[in-house]
Amino acid sequence: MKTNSTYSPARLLRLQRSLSPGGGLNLRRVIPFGALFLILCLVGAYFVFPAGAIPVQEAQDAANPDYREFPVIGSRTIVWVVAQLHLMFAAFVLAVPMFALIIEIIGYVTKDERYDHLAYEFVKLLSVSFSFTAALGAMLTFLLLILYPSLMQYMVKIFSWTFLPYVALFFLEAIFLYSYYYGWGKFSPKVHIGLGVMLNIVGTAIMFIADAWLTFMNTPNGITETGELVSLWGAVNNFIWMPINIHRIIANVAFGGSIAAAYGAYKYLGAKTAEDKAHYDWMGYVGNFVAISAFLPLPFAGYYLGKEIYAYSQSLGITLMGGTFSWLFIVQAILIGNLFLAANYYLWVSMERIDGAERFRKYIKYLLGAITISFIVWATPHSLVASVEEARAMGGSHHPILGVLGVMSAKNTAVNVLILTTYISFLLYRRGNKEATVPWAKMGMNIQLGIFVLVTLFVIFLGIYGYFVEASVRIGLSVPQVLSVLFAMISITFIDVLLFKNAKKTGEIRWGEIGNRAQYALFFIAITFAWTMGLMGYVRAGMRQHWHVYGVIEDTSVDAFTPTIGYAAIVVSITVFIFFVFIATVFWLTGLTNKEPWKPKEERNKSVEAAG
Amino acid sequence: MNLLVILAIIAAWIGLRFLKANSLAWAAGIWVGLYVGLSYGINPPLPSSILSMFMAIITLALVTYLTAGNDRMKEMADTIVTFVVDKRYTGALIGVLIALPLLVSFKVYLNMTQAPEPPISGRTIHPVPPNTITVNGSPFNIVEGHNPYRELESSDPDAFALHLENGRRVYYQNCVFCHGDNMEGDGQFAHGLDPIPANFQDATTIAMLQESYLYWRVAKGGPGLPSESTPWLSAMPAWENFLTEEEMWDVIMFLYDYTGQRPRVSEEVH
Amino acid sequence: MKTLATLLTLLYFVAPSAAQNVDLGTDAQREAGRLMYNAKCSHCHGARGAGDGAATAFLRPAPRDFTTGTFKFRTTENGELPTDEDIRRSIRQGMPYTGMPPWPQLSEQEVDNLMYYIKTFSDFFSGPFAEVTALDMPSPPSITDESIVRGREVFLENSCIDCHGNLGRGDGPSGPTLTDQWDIPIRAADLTKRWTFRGGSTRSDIYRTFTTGLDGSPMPAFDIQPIEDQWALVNYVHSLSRDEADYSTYATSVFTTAAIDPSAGADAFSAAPEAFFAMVGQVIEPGRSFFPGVNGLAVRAMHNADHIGIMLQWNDMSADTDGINGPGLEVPIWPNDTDTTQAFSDAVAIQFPSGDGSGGGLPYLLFGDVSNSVDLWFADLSTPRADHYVGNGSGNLTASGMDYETSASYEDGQWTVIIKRDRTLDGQITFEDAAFAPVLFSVWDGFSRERGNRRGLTSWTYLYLEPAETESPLGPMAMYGLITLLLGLGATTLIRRKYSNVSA
Amino acid sequence: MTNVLKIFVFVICVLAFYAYVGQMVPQKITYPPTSTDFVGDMTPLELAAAGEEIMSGKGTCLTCHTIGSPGDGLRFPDLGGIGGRAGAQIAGMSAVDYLAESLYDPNAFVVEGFLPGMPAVSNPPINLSDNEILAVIAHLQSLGSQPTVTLDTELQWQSEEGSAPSAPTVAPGEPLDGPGVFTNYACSTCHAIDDATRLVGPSLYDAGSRLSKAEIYEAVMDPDATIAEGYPGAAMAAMLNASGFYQNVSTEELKSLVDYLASKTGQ
Repeated sequence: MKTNSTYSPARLLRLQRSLSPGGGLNLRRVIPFGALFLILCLVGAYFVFPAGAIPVQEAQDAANPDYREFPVIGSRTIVWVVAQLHLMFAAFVLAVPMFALIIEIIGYVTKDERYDHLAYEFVKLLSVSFSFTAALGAMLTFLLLILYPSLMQYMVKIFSWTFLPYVALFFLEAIFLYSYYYGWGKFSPKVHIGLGVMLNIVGTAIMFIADAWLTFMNTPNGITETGELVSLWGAVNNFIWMPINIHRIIANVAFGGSIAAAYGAYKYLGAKTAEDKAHYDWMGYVGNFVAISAFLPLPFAGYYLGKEIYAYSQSLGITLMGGTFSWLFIVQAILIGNLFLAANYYLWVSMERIDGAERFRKYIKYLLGAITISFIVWATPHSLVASVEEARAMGGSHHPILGVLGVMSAKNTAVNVLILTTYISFLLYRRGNKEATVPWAKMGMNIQLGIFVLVTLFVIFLGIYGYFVEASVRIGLSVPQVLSVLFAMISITFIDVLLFKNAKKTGEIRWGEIGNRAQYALFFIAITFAWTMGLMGYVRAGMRQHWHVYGVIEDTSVDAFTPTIGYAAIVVSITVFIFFVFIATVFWLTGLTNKEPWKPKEERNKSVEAAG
Repeated sequence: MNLLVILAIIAAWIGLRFLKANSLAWAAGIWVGLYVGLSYGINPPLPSSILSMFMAIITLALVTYLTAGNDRMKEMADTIVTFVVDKRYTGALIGVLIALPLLVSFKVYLNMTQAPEPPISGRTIHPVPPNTITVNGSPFNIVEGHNPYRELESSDPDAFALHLENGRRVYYQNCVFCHGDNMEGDGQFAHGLDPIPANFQDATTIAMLQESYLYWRVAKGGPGLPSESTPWLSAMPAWENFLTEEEMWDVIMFLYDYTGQRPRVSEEVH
Repeated sequence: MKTLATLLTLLYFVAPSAAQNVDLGTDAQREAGRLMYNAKCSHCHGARGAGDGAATAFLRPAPRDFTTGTFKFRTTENGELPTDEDIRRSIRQGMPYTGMPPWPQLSEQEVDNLMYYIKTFSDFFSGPFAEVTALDMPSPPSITDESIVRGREVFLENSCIDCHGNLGRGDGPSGPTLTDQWDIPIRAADLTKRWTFRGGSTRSDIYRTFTTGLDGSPMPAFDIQPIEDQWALVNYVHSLSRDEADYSTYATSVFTTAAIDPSAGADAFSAAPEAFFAMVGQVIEPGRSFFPGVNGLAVRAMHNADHIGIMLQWNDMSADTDGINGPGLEVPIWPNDTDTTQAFSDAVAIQFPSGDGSGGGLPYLLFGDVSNSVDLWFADLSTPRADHYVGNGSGNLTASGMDYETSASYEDGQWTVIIKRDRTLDGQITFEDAAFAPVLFSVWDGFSRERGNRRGLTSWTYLYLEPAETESPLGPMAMYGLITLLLGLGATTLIRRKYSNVSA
Repeated sequence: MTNVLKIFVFVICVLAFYAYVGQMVPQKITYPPTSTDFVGDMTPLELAAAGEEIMSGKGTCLTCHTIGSPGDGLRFPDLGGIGGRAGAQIAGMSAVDYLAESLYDPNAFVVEGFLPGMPAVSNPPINLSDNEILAVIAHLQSLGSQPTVTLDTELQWQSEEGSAPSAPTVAPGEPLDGPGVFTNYACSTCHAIDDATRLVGPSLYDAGSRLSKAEIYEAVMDPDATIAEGYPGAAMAAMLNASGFYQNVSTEELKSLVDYLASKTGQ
């Protein structure tokens, strides 16, 4: 397939944006802000590439250098930071409509007005945050065009035909978004929900297209050895395209939920009235519920992704898990362990405001024990850092006990136990103020307990059994582990729903009476999510090592080396910090809608006096 | 496992139970108990880097526990406040205020006077192989290549047995000095090598690798390692200088056969 | 020395015929033993038990030939067959510092099966002399200073020094000539390294060894009377070495204000701690050394403001100062090394990375590599100096013509070599205070015909230079203590102010 | 406002903690594999190391030559110890010159007992640059003696500008005919086409009578599927790869080539 020489810089723009570790972007506020930036980009791109001369033959034109240098921090770092920021906003604006819609539907089904208000409140966050997304996207585009011209030319050569549907979807997205947002309460609920569904479908499709571009860079496909395009569908449907799509949808929801929960926490801490407190307490809870629910299946999606990377190339797989980046996954384990711990912590503190939940308090220490042990197992590295003396005492850099904990069997088991434990915390929270009234209540609970115990034992058994079978079998064992955990969660939930159908309420949930520390736990979860995303962005881009497009376009710039984890950690921390400054601005702007209308000073004084 | 230490810790915990200690005391007791247990209860001892990581996680968990419940939180706060404010405990408070700085000073003293540590080599045990290598002049693709004799295992067991027997000879004439008679990395020269030779009985060595990976390691040895695996330290010879390709494959098959492991096979491509 | 054959002839008339109590195991046991033997033992001891397996040429001492019925480690009379328990013990414990490993992972039954199968290799086990009784092995009395002093006398009275040397370093005058029953050269044990004793390192093991002798080797059984003298000898031998090898991870050089003078000898280094490094054969590149002559090296080092001196000591049964040696000499592949016309001298080398070592990694341990060279301080002990070589790999050694101030002496089976250098030298490593300099040692034993790539060597290890003055910990201690105190006081004040109403 | 401040401090603390965790693990920068950059001050030894890579890689030398294991039935001389012998092969010619001639003009002197047929490595398809050839010479010297050449060594065969001859160019648009493809991709370096001479590869003057079109096609596209007895494997695929044949040849050109070869029936 020959390159279409009449490419439009607008396509390039989106292409570049997709190359960030983010991808799924939703320019929702196209009309007021985004359109302006788009136009700027179009104009800018024409100036950056005079003559628009991107026929592929002339890609190596001497007038276009392969790289340009960004001052002080270097090209890579600036693109890295901007791309990461862009990704975080994109993830947020993609995810919020998803759970807003779900909440809206819940509201519609249960006829509970509260849910509808909450959904609208979430959607309000969108309006500002995606103009940030657009701004960052434009910035990223400019940077990539300026700093990595020849790489961008290659990407255009491969993906030119994916730009048309992208543009089309983009307009649809804008239309659905604004009709969904501005049309709140102005359509019949069914029509409005339909708009929401369409909004999500279009948003997801946009992300899928964008994902194709960036996954292609990791696992190029559908091209000849010299990089000529053979099959566009092959290039799109490369090895990790679908895994990344799935992983991103889920992770976006988790991330969006955690940010929304942080918003609730922020408002809660500032709330003056009991009513406000109750509302924002509830909002934080719902956001966190969404985040953690989406978070639970995430390790499975990650496993699928890792498997496909191995399938594509053993070298990439080993680079990722065993070589250069193996320590990164220890850091990741610490982050995710923290997430589990904080999520459970939030639930436990929340239970304090449920009358009747005291009876479950005694279980906390066992849950905590299980979490701690799993956390420790998961964070135990395979290659230990040990001094010569210690290594000699161990008989090498391999510890007989830690070595057992350092391999995949143990880690898989730990993750599954973590998931189960968190699920149990949820369950306890859920039945905090309820007492089952069905006649088979006792038996039902025993069955639940039985399933839980059996599955836990089964998961642990498989983990141990994994040490006694050959590796190919061991890899397969993770599947029954995952399935049994899923089975436990589904079946126990099913029984639970029946059990508590007409449950007797033993007490109220005293919304708004939660300790402030729970709100900080929500912040902690949001920060940790954002940081984990940043770290994973680093590894996803970093595993290509000295390639722009793995095995096809080599990175010959000064930044071809892979920086240390320590350096990445600092960049990620700074990026996340900037993100939170931005998101704080978003919170503040969103909060303006509830502000009293401006009045001249005298009037305000008067009203104060009147009140006094 | 050092049973005595563990028993002592459990005894101390039972003691706490009998004393009806409050949750703050429990947390301290558990922290100290786990610290002692992890430091002295496990043989061989854990590396200090791991120990501090474990203790950090445990600390986090204990803080979580203490603050998760309102009444526990209050109990903790009350205990601390009472201790600090109540006149009855003034003496003890002064003691603690003096003891803590002394402990810190002592720790500083220990840190500054301990024997110097030679540089640690954080070597990668299983580095990424190159895609292709040239063994004695013939190229071999590690990604797609496979053991040309493995198929004999099913197609011609007798020929396979001969290969194994040849592998045994090769092993005991070349490899046994470091990797040991029982392939546990404890040959007669192992004590003088750093890093120590690989233990093939361990489930995390050859069992999780493909035969082509082993072929790379055998053919190219220490000098063929990438820099993150400290090729200058490894005493693994580049066996292509001594052995034929067939001998190298044979000895690889013998390793798997003797240890009862199976090589990892490449996974299905979707 | 009595051999089994002569003994058998003698015993033929006195021994009771066809022992009934000999346990040869069942067919099933022997069959199980055979399978186990073929899987785990035959590559060294040979398929027919004749000590002629595939690996035999690479092992010294050579693997036991089971067909002759001669066993070293027994609790029975000299020349007799071992008891079942002796065979079990040898399998179970192995022989340290030889190719025979311990087999702790085998079950009792498996060891028994092996023992029964091993017995089938020799007719003696089913013959008239198969029934043996273990000698009484008394448990050792406590060690006293007197017994050690007496032990030294017993040691001299029984001519132990003929083979084991004056201080037990295996350097007796007849040491180099010793061969075993099959004319394979064999060495007297180095009694200063108890951890290398083939038969075990406990006092009971030593007692057993000299009371029953090591059949097939030149070590006879000694019948020393009274029994107190037996234990005196055991205690003396025991006192010659520490319990364990205690290999070091690095050597420490201590600061001195005195001048470094190699000719002053070992005494000048007594203030420096000894680092003891394991030395193993170079089995990586062609010219492989499967039985290095030296298995351990003691290192001490001292430095002043300008110079550093490194002292190396190792035990060697003979000082080989005739002949030549060099790090780049050609070595034929074992066992083709048959030309013995050229004699080789003892030699030692200290290897440091060239330059400042900023290349990100060390040079390759075997004399460096093409891109990272090493500096070799090579002392051929037939000459009184140490030469500087630049190594770019085993095949690429270049003598620069420079040499280092050196002294070498040999006394009572121990070489002492001291080499001195300026702490700063252009193009070579700079020895800085409180820094770890990577270092690797090689020793060539001329008697074992080691040269070039055939040698004993250590791994890369480190030399640490203690700074002249160590920073006093008092300042930081006071500072951190004070900060903690202030923090504590601050917290106390805050809490007290906030909750003062509680104190009632 | 204090709340905002508290949250701000909290965020900073958590981020600092994670940044700290990132510093606690082993830090390693992974550099891209060093490509053989020829810098002026490379020592002969460094040059030799680079040469070793070239010989097994781009130079495809080891598809035909062995190093240190003669008698494997390969068609070209074993190169073990060549550095020691090189100076004595032709009277009056230094070792460096002899090696250089063997690389630039290999058939000027052919070792007794071997057939001519080695391609000049400075030309397509192998196409080594002058510097790369110097590196190869350095490595060959190191086999048996000390390398002496550096990048400053001048050889009479070196091209004026010191640049490598350009790679085969395919005229855009115009597909080549069969003989054109044969010439353009330098097939004649290894295969005779007009007579039965055995070069590196078998003569093709009777290809049409020995092989069907399908077999010829396979022999071109997958040379190692069937290797004529007595010829080295892997060489052709490597060379065709190096010359860009597989990347550039069009279906049409391939068809003409097969037709052309099939027309060669030995008469």
